[in-house]
Amino acid sequence: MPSFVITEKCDGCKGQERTACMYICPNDLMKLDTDRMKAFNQEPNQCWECYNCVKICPQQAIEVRGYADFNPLGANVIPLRGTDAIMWTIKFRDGRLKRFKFDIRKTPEGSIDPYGGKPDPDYSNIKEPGLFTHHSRGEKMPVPSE
Amino acid sequence: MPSFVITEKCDGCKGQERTACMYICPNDLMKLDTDRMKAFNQEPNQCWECYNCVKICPQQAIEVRGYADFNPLGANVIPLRGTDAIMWTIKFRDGRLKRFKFDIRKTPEGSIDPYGGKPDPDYSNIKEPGLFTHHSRGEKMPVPSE
Amino acid sequence: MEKETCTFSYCKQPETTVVETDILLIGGGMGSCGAAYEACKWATPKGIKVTLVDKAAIDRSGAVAMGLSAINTYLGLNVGENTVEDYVRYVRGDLMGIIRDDIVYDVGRHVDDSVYLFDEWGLPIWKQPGEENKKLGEGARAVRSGRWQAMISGESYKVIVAEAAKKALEYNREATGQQQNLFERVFITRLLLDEKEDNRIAGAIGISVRENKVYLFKAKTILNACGGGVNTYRPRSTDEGMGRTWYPVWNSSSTTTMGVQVGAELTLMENVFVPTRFKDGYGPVGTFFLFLKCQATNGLGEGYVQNMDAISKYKPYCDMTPVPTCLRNVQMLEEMRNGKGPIMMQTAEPIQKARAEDKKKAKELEIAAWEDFLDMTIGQAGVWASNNIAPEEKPSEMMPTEPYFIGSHAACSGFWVSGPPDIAPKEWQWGYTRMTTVNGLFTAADGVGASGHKFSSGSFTDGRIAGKSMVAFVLDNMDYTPTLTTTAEDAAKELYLPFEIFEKYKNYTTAADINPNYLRPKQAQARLMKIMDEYAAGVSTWYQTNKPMLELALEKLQFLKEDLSRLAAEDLHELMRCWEMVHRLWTAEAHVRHMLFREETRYPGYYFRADFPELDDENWKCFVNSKYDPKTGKWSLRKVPYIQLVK
Amino acid sequence: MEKETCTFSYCKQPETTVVETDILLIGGGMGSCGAAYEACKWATPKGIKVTLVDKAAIDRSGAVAMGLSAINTYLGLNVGENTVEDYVRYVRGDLMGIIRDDIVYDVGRHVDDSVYLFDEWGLPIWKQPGEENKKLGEGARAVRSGRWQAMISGESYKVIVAEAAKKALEYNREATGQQQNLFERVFITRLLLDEKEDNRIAGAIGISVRENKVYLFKAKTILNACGGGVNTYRPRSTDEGMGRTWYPVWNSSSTTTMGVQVGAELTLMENVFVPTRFKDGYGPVGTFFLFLKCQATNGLGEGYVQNMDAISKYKPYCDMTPVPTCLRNVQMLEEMRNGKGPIMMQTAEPIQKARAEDKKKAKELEIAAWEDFLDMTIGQAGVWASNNIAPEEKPSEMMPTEPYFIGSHAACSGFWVSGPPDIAPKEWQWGYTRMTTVNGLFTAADGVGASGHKFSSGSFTDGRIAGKSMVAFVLDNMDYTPTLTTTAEDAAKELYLPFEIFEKYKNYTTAADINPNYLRPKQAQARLMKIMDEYAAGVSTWYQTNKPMLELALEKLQFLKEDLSRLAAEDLHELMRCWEMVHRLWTAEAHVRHMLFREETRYPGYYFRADFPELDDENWKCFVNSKYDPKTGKWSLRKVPYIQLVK
Ligand SMILES: Cc1cc2c(cc1C)N(S(=O)(=O)O)[C@@H]1C(=O)NC(=O)N=C1N2C[C@H](O)[C@H](O)[C@H](O)COP(=O)(O)OP(=O)(O)OC[C@H]1O[C@@H](n2cnc3c(N)ncnc32)[C@H](O)[C@@H]1O
Ligand SMILES: Cc1cc2c(cc1C)N(S(=O)(=O)O)[C@@H]1C(=O)NC(=O)N=C1N2C[C@H](O)[C@H](O)[C@H](O)COP(=O)(O)OP(=O)(O)OC[C@H]1O[C@@H](n2cnc3c(N)ncnc32)[C@H](O)[C@@H]1O
Ligand SMILES: Nc1ncnc2c1ncn2[C@@H]1O[C@H](COP(=O)(O)O)[C@@H](O)[C@H]1O
Ligand SMILES: Nc1ncnc2c1ncn2[C@@H]1O[C@H](COP(=O)(O)O)[C@@H](O)[C@H]1O
Ligand SMILES: Nc1ncnc2c1ncn2[C@@H]1O[C@H](COP(=O)(O)O)[C@@H](O)[C@H]1O
Ligand code: SF4
Ligand code: SF4
Ligand code: SF4
Ligand code: SF4
Ligand code: NA
Repeated sequence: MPSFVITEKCDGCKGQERTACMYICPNDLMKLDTDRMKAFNQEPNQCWECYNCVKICPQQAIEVRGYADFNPLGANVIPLRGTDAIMWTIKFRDGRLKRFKFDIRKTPEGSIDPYGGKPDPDYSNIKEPGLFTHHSRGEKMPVPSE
Repeated sequence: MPSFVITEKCDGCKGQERTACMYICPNDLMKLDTDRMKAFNQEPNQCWECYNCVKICPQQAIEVRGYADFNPLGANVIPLRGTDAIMWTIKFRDGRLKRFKFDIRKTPEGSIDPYGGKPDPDYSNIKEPGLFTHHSRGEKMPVPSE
Repeated sequence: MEKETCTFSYCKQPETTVVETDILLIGGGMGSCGAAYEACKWATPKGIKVTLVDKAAIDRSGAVAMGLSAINTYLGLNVGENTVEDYVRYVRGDLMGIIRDDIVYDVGRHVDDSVYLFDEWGLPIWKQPGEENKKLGEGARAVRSGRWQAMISGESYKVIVAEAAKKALEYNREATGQQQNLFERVFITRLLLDEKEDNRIAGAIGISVRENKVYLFKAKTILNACGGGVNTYRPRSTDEGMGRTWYPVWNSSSTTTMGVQVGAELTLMENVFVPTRFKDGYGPVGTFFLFLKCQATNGLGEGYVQNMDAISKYKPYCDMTPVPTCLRNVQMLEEMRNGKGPIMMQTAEPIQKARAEDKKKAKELEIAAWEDFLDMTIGQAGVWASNNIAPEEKPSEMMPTEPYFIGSHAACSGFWVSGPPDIAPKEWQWGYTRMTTVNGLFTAADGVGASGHKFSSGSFTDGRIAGKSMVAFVLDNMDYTPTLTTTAEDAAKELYLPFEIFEKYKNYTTAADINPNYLRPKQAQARLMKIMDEYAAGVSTWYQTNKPMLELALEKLQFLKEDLSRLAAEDLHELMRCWEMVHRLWTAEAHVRHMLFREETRYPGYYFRADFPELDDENWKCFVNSKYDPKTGKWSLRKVPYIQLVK
Repeated sequence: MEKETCTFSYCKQPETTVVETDILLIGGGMGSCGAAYEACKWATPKGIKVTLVDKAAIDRSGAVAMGLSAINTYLGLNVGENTVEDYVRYVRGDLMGIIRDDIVYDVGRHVDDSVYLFDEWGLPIWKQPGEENKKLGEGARAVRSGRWQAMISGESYKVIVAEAAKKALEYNREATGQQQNLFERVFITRLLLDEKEDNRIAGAIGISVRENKVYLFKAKTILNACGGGVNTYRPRSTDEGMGRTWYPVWNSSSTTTMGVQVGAELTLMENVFVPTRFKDGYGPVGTFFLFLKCQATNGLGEGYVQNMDAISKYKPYCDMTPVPTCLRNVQMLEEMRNGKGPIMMQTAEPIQKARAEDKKKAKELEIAAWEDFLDMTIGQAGVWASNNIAPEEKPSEMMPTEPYFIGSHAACSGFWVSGPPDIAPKEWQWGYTRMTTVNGLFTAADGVGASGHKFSSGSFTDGRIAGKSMVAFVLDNMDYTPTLTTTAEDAAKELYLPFEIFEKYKNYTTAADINPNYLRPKQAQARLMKIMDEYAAGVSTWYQTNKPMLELALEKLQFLKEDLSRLAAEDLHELMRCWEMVHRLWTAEAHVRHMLFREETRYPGYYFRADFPELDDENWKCFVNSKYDPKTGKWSLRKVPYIQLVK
């Protein structure tokens, strides 16, 4: 299911230096055609269908069409990712529709305070087992029982 | 071993309507880029390496480089086809050279007179076994022996 | 998805041309060239028009485009080397007992004459020492590799044959006053039945691959001789190297599909060909086994060909001499499956042995090895050169290929045709020899089923026999005028649909290759190849399949067939690829249906029905015939008894 | 062919940037994010600089880019669900008896804490009814699919983990006054040893994938955590669908190759991973087996998993519960080899059964089935939709995949690292835990050998352990200053060679793809995949190989290695692909050497040494370690005894 960009919808992320789809693709596939200011998948056969470009595109300009090697035409799988949940609409080849909604996170985006409420490390433990959180809980790390 | 065209050597068959390589390719692969007046192989993965474009090119502008799927670089196999024989020069990856010359035909090109010296068919034989040449030799066609 | 139609709202409308002829020869390969040669001779004095259409240029079209290094069917009857009966027994044994004895006999009794012609025309056929300047027709003896094979220097084989065919056509054109009777670069997509008369051929439609032009041919009789089928199964090299198939990559199953679509009956369509070839380059092995007399070994250096255990259950065929080609595959596959690969052709041994005895002879063998490839599989010479392999030093790996459809080599899928009147049993004749079950539709060479081992010479001969038979047909049908079921304008709409679809949708996405509205032919091809490879006994299952897998294949082929109505083409070249895809798909379907029907393993080494692993002469020593009914869209399959004519 | 060098005569010279840091984390996946999180905490108060480089954007880089639908390693120690010893026994059984007990134990005793963190950060981990609002760290119990697996709604798993890692890095950057300590879209090509001191890591070089810029990093210690290896073996879908691998297509064996090239010792590199997956879409099966409790059947509808005959010779491992993953493959392959495919996951049964009892439960199962894919293998949902498959109605086909390299799933290739000081036997420790045999070079997650079944949570944890260990290393090496063996300018010449070659030769031919002077990375990849597939136990031989085949593989890999000096790149994206190819090739070579060395079949179902088909505990219940010596260019391999720490 390589991603594709719907020409009419893509606005090239309004001429920003990096488009959202280029920013996110783990495999560096999305490329901006700067003449047309439209993005495209430059290497479809290396697309993992991870849908990250689809989910991130502010214009909902990206969809995916099943890998031609084994997917008959006519179906699609379309996400709408919000801040705490994702909605999926699945259209079968025969027209049937399925919809699903799943949690994606339980905290607001950007709210993670990674060391919040955790004490400083105790350097006397640095060559001992246990991570700083274990030590801070005073947890003793087990060793294999005989 | 898809064929490739050496840019400097190809003269687009001097602007003739059909280039020699387009004319001959059994798989319709050679195409003339009319902007540059240079030919190219438009579908290398459907090239059978039949060498017909190579043999016919008046500029010797076409060579073949081993299919990337399984041929290490550095070798080549180059023909020079005359009217009655073909010469092959084979360079190994390690630089060794081999040369061969083989007959290609024993009559001048264009000299075949297909019905020359053969009598007209005898229509009374049209539903009998035997071709017109058999009949003309008066050959009786065998049937399976009991 | 909605059905698309072409109204030329998006793509340009092509010119249309209607060509009227009497005898239409489709394809310009060995079969058709033979037909042109023979038919023009008989037709011309009677004013019968002969027309040939080829998707390529006949000088270098078809399987012999690159040349060949042997004529594999030459009996040498005039010098008493063989009998026709021996030939029939050889072919039958190699093809596991089921052939059309009548047709194979017919090829055998006619074939030598064609080889005489090649000799006359200048093909360098190797003669026995001292007989170099004598013609075969005058009793010269050929240099043999095997019993049936004659060595040649065949780089220009097709050029020579085409020259003769073109001259024959030109003779006919001039005499009958046609404007043009050789159409190159015209791809025929579909045959047309007569509108008024049931089951009668009337014409064909096709596209020019060079200009925006659609052709409609009307003819009293048609020869459907477009060669075999390649690119149906996933090949062993899957990227750039996928072009390097053994049988030519451009043989796209046109013969089978075009005949099937008008209702012609097929036979033995379950039989596919899996030749053993040099690995990667797919160089043929015959010359190495027969002429150089090389040993083939497994990974342990053992000569596995001697291992009869692997095939002893396939009686009586395993006891034939030579061992049937498919069973030789079984011996090889047995090693590979047991992890005893790689399989090696020991090319160095015979050359080194000759060196010790006779330096000149050794050099000759070395040169013959190279010539074998340079005459017909140049890529294999490239594999040697790029891997620093000199045959006198190092062995070369072998491998069974992906499956192909071919009716003229050690395989025999094709149409069920009327046999030669003087010898065919009455069940096997309904008029004109080489006529299919559709009135007026003939086939030859790769197109004729149950008659393998014709090879190049037999294919040409088969075409000649068909060509003559077609003239007889026309003479009997002089007042027939074809009425077509389509007009040139409707044909244009049908054939240009992939252009219309491409133009309509191409801008919907930013990259023309990935578009939910259409399939490009290359993508359809990948899908077909994967289905066939994985479910229908391709290389990925070591040629195994079974009922549930074949049923899944049919289901998936059905989806693909539906999706082919969404093929898209950007230019004429791709438009041809679209229609080739359609041809490949229908042939694939026919093959799957046949494999499903035959509940035994008749051709082990070509394919295995894992759920019926035995060869079952009692129930299945018979033809399997199938027919697609163009009116109902339904397939029917049946058993047809084998009749033995030659003891 | 002549050796090419880059003198920027044809291509543009890039900018160069030198970055000095203390701790360099290469890769931004689960391992590195864990390392960043833990290291920044320990490093920052001491003024130690931490820098992370990722070829992608860490929000969505690596194996968890798409999300995951389960945390596969969670012991639940605080609620008494398991013991660490049980975990070690499970992992060891699954990995056929040979693991680093010390490291696996170490992962097991630390891992739960990381899952607590994910829970705190907002990852939706399914809790037992009534405990939805309680944290795992406070004693809530997770919804289990299997004994070790916790169900999650993990679409944003990586986004969440990356947010924490980025904040940790930012905390370090601000405190230590670095300008930038997170480099995204920088691909590291090669590690650098110290010029003065033997066997000590000193830096790394790489390219920006966004601008013409080459990076040179200097560091006191480096974490090499670039994940596993995909695209080494030919995949089952070979055209457009080749992107749909199970493990991510962008994991390009950087970890292994970069470590190997500087002389780090590998272990169990013969172990590859062949997971059983849903056919074509490669959806994972765990949730279906464990949570939905589906049956898997062969083509005859038989539950072949019960067939212990196929694996009974692999004692004692065949008697483990659960049956080791590789042996489950054997059971499946046995069916397929015997022509009893297709293998089907019977998804409808459990849903239909639930329907009869409890409609709500049935709906939940159906939804869980879809969520499993939509959370981590969306393409499989697409396969269902395009084939009109609803899991409650129809079964789905399964298939073993092409082989991958991964050290964190049911597989364990990777580096030989120093173990945890308190439990590792002295042979297995030489300083800092997770340090490779190169001084200062650490690895984690997929990079650590002989310790599979870490999965996402264990990988993150492993990274944390390594991160902490690296801080200890830096504290002990405060006055060490790296001296590099290359300059930024020379690095630019080295890394931009593919640009120079492309620009130099591109106009030689009329089509940039076919040029005798260079190879494009896609072409090199096809060649590598074919070699590995055909000779090194890929899918085309049903995962079989033997000595002569492996030797041929090495010969062919050697030619390819030479040819990689002719890689050509047109743009930055392709330049990255060139270096990925180099990474894949060396890893492939290491793997082949290991398979050749281990003369037994230790991991049947992952690969079979057909010439040593037995599992041979007497001679081979040991690690196989290998080392490439960067000074001599020679490989050496050795056996290392297994030491059992957990009964
Ligand atoms: C490819 C190949 C073939 C052979 C061999 C090696 C190799 C590498 N070997 S060895 O292995 O044993 O070495 C042989 C050998 O040495 N000796 C021998 O006698 N025969 C060998 N063959 C077999 C013969 O070549 C074969 O039996 C005949 O050529 C078959 O003749 P025919 O059935 O006519 O097929 P064709 O391929 O020649 O011609 C097909 C024509 O149809 C055209 N065409 C196809 N579709 C069309 C369409 N839709 N519309 C219009 N035209 C459309 C083609 O362009 C072509 O003109
Ligand atoms: C792909 C995948 C993975 C899993 C699963 C399903 C699927 C479909 N399943 S299930 O099947 O069981 O269902 C799991 C599951 O449900 N639960 C679970 O806990 N783990 C599962 N995994 C396994 C885990 O994901 C895996 O164990 C860890 O992610 C491994 O972590 P790590 O070793 O850090 O690798 P990574 O892929 O996350 O990160 C690699 C990073 O390196 C970067 N990189 C690579 N090369 C680089 C270079 N040369 N220069 C710079 N950067 C460079 C990458 O960009 C990335 O950041
Ligand atoms: N990069 C290369 N390109 C082409 N041929 C090579 C290359 N490197 C080595 N060879 C050839 O491969 C063979 C083995 O090389 P070597 O291992 O260098 O002895 C020799 O014939 C070399 O000429
Ligand atoms: N091992 C063999 N024994 C007998 N005939 C063979 C053998 N190999 C090839 N042939 C025949 O040699 C000719 C060319 O074969 P090939 O090169 O395999 O296409 C055909 O007639 C084959 O049937
Ligand atoms: N049949 C099975 N029996 C036991 N564990 C399994 C089975 N299938 C998968 N697993 C485990 O479930 C988790 C996910 O597996 P997978 O989906 O195959 O990656 C891993 O921990 C596997 O080891
Ligand atoms: S993210 Fe969307 S709008 Fe932005 S460039 Fe990509 S496709 Fe276009
Ligand atoms: S689906 Fe994933 S791999 Fe494919 S282009 Fe989008 S982000 Fe890249
Ligand atoms: S035949 Fe030669 S010169 Fe003519 S167009 Fe082709 S490549 Fe150019
Ligand atoms: S080598 Fe043959 S198939 Fe390839 S382009 Fe030339 S003529 Fe066409
Ligand atoms: Na989930």
